[in-house]
Amino acid sequence: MDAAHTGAHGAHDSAHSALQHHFDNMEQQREAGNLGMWVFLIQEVMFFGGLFLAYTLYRAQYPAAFAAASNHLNLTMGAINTVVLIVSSLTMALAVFYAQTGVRRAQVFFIIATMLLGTTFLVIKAIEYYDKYRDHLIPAAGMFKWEGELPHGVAEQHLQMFYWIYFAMTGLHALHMIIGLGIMTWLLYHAWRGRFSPEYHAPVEISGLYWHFVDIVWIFLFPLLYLLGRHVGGGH
Amino acid sequence: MSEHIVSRRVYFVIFGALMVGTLLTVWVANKDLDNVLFHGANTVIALTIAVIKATLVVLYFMHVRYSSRLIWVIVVSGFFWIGIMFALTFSDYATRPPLTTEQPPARNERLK
Amino acid sequence: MQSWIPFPDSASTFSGQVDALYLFMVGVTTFFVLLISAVIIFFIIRYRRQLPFEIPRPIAGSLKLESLWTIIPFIISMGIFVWGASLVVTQYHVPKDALEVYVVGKQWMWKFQHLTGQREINELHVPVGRKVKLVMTTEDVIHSFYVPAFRTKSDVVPGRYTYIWFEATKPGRYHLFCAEYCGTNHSGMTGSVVVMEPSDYENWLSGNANQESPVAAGQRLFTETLGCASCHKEDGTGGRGPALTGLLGSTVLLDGGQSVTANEDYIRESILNPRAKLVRGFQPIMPTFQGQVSEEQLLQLISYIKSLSPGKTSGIETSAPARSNNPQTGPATSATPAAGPQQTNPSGATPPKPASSPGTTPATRTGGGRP
Amino acid sequence: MDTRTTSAPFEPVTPTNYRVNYLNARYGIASWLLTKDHKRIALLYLGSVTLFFLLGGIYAMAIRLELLTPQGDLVESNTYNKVFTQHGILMVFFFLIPAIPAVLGNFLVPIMIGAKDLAFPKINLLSWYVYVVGGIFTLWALVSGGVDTGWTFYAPYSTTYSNSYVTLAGLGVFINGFSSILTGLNFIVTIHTMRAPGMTWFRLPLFIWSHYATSLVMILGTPVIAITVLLLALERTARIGIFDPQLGGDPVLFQHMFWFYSHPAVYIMILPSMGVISELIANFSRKNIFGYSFVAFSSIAIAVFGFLVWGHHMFVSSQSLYAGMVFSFLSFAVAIPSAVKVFNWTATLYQSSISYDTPMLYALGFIGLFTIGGMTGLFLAAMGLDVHVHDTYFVVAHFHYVMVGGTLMGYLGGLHYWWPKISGRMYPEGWGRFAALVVFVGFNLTFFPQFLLGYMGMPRRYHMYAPEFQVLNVMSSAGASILGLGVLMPMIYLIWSMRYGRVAAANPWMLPGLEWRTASPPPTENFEVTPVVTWEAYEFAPPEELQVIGKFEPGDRPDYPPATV
Ligand code: HEA
Ligand code: HEA
Ligand code: CUA
Ligand SMILES: [Cu+2]
Repeated sequence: MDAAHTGAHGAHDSAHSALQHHFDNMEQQREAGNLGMWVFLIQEVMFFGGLFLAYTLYRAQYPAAFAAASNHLNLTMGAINTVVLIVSSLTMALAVFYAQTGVRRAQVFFIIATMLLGTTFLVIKAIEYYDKYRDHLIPAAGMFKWEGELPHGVAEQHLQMFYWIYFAMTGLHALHMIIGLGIMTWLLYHAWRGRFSPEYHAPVEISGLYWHFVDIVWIFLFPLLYLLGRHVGGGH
Repeated sequence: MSEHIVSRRVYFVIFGALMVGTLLTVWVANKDLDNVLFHGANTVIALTIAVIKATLVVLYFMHVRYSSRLIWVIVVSGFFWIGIMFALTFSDYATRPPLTTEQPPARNERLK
Repeated sequence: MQSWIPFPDSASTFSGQVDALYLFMVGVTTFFVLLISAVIIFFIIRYRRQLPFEIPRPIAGSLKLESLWTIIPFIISMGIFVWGASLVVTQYHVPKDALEVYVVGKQWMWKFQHLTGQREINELHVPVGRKVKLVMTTEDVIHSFYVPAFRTKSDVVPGRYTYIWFEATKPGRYHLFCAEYCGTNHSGMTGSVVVMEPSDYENWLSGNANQESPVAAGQRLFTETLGCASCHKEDGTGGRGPALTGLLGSTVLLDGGQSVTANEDYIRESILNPRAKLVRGFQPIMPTFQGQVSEEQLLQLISYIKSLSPGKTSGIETSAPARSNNPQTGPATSATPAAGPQQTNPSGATPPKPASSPGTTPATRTGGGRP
Repeated sequence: MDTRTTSAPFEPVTPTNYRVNYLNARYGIASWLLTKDHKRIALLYLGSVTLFFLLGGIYAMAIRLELLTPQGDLVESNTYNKVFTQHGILMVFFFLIPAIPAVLGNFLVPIMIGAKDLAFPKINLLSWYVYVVGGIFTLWALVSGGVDTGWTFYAPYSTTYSNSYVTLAGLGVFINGFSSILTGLNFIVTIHTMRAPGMTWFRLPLFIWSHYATSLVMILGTPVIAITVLLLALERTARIGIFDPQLGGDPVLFQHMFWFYSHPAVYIMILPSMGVISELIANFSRKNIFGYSFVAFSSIAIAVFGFLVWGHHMFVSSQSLYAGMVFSFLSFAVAIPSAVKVFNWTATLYQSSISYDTPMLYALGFIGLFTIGGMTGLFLAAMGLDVHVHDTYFVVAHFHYVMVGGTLMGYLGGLHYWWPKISGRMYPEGWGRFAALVVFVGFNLTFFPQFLLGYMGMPRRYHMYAPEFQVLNVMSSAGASILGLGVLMPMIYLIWSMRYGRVAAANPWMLPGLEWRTASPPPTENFEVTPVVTWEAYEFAPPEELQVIGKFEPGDRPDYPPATV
């Protein structure tokens, strides 16, 4: 990573059309992009971290309410979405692989597959949101109403709080998915036009990092929101 | 410094492991392990599986296993900082006079 | 009040100790500032530039010096740390035998109630030489109870109790400020603490004696206004609801297997959000009183319930960490509805009042479900 | 004295105004608003932070005017509350945090490491736009009626009780946060990947080290304030949330999350300034920094340990006493690296060759005032004392000593020092020294009395106060007017000098840093050829040896450098 030796003399590849003027060579440019994305992802970790902190605090304070509210989520849909996202991570990884090896058709195919899976995720999420709307579980003043009896030791406002955190977390996650789809569209366009090659494919790689990160967030959200407390309530 | 191309086989193996992890975590979530193992076992297991899955994604899908030390440092520091945030915040909440304990009460004759 | 060196009155047992640390710090600061300034001034005169482009001999550094000025400040600062930390224990460790006064902050006034019934607004009368403990909360936003002459302050936080104490050493009238920004009239949320000789204080008490004491007021609320007695019995021996005699400071076994130490915060929560911690063996039949009792009435109820536990003070001695609701159990595993063995329940009757849902009464701004 | 004029005999570079440089390479509004040149973006930032500083300064003047008398007679209390809130928000988020990194850092980081630009020029421009949008939201909140929560936005006042434009202002802060994040990201990547050949880590100027440390804090801290104010704004709108106890929430959690960022943020404010001071001390005494690696690593130590102390703002907030002790202990620990820096700067002066140019005056002022400010930070970190002085004017005095006496001094010093590079003109030295003196005197007169006020017990954020506090308040207000004049002067003469100042040489101070080895002002790509670094940081050399890299001929190659609009 030391740039001190990457020097001014980009030699052969400094002529690559994708080289930006302020970089010396493609290697430096790729490294900068990669590093930049990682630093950005660390920023994202801290961003979600604040929410995880709030979640942890209140789950510890209101365990019964959180278990009850969590059991009200649709486990099947959550699990399907987890699978969908993991598959999309695989297709993304393969898209990177075919960009690295320079196979245009496979690249395009896997980018499209990733996008379709991402869209599927969002559609399922939207259905879940709609269900919550129908069940009056939208956490906003005047919209939240817990139907049926309140479980033992549970106050309604703590159920609300679970849903507040649920919507904040999954909403921000979905927003990241949507941004990811935007990036994918851009990638698709360039992959389609054969822009990426074994020499130049940093954008695919970097977008891959982003996509996998969004997957990782979900890998944590799924058990935290859907699973913890299942064993005591057993669904609804 | 030039990049390492991860083979497709590795991707599929990791993918398989992630799917197994997902099935496992769902399956185990419905078992009541509080009485089988220890209190809170479900939480611990669910989070352990999640951490393993995330680690696999980071190491292989995100190529960190093959990346420079700098990237390792960045990844580790991200989680370390989250750790700071949790540890010090809970150093407050956890040291407020505890109310709830798992021990049987010292006296509960009041209950009669 | 004003001497030529601006310095605040010193009127509590620990105000002198705070001043001592302060003056010590002033000394350390002055020492370092003078030292550094003197050295710098000497250098800039001695080594002022003589020729336009002279190049002084480079000096790389010195490990010895670096260690010296790492270790010395570290030792000094650790000394200050220990001093400051031990001082705060004095300030915040509430002694057991203190005279209790209830304080409720509210935009923008301070309301006080003495155990003997006297109520005051923005003025607090206390005897000299007696330890006084304040049990404080607020009806709305965070305020901060600050008496500069006593060198103590604590935020008052909605939804929980905080405690401070002091022992005044000099009769007089001292500023009381609200130190935490709380809105429009924050700077007007001031008052005074009047420290009186014991005899004057007795006079003052008897001159204002015809007010109902918080215990009596609490009892009235308990038996008449709110109807608590219908389940807990008038003397608090319990019925459909758990017994309240001897409650304070005891350990309560909860439905679900945990247990809690009953302190003011616990009682407060049980009134406002009775479902949050259900005593083992009882049905969740108690309605919430959120929105029906004010913070002051809560304090009165608490003092009545306390009076059912003779010889007990609150279970808490230090003030700052006086936050109670902190189950340290793993998430989701405690408070399991089906977990604990159900004990017989004297009566499974339905609640006397329909449970109004908490959190839907923001207009009344009376505290809320405790965090 | 005349060493800085173009008439210096060995000056290898001809006057700038003949040549194509980053300022005259392109003309027109679009060439500025769409520029990807880090130097132009730095100037865009310079303009905007100055604007916010003036606005914040006007609020400061309003505060001081109101506090001339104990009665609340100038403005009514709601107005006063808005005035200090907006003063705090503008000064912290829109002036001090971006001031040094986004202006001086943006301009100098690439040049000092021998790069052509930051790693991501478009993101750099984006960060400015994000900043502007955040600023517009905040200004929108101000003109709609203002915000009155204090810059700390404490819940539940902010979520439930305030009737002012909290949501808008919160969004402004939220958006502005991303500008910081993007700047930090750019710096980290640039410093890692874009150093010129031979520019090893330990040849980096300390300015770069401190910007690196700052960037770490920006990346790791800023997202937390973003999510916090976002949750706050949403809670205010939806009336459901996690901070208001009425809703089952915990106001202390808000404080934890707020200070998790906002304490490290004070190091975002001071670290870049410390970097500037390291440059000034070394260069104006023509001496390498004493204990270079200690100064370098103390920046990193401050950045890292700075994340462990936030609870010292919450000693009386009902935080647990034990947590308070941990935070207090760590606060003392984090003071040590700052002390190390102060001692190393002082030691650098030993057997050096000190000039009394304006930047050096600011640097010396910085050391004294920062020491006072930092030491009073230790008063606050001592729990028993903080119980008494928390939320009094003692705190106000402490943070103005570090922020104004520290950071603002460093910023002004740096601005003067690099002004010839930035503008191609010298500032008027006599005025410069005079203004530095006025600022120093005015500053101390303004804020020293506030320590006394604070210990006497005057709470902060008070619109009216007890009459016995008046004398000191009048002194403070008098000082503030002197201080106001002092900071106004540079604004005037620097602008004046852009047109009428003496033309600056490439290396007016005869210094070895890379930024002095290119033209003043530099060309768009900073250097004609990529420099190869063969010297250590602060390796002073006779003027003949300080060659400017590349050849710049008057009127030559008008098409150079290539267009990078
Ligand atoms: C640039 C900004 C900046 C900087 C650098 C600092 C630096 C420090 N601050 Fe400050 N602080 C603020 C900005 C800053 N602060 C602000 C804005 C607030 C108020 C926020 C609000 O409530 O609105 C605040 C509030 C604040 C508080 C809370 C007060 C309260 O509300 O009750 C505390 C408490 O511990 C504190 C401590 C410290 C300490 C220990 C340092 C240390 O880092 C200082 C270290 C420096 C030195 C120690 C000086 C150099 C040392 C020597 C010359 C040698 C001698 C040394 C020893 C003997 C150890 N600060
Ligand atoms: C970077 C940060 C920064 C800076 C530079 C300043 C600068 C100044 N600040 Fe402060 N201040 C804060 C950050 C800062 N401040 C913060 C965070 C708070 C806490 C807010 C809160 O409690 O929420 C605060 C609070 C605060 C208070 C306490 C208010 C209260 O608690 O009631 C006071 C009181 O004296 C004050 C005064 C000043 C003064 C006199 C200056 C002077 O240094 C300003 C000098 C500059 C100028 C005067 C500008 C020059 C312009 C003119 C003279 C006008 C010219 C007119 C035109 C161009 C049209 N500030
Ligand atoms: Cu109440 Cu300020
Ligand atoms: Cu701090």
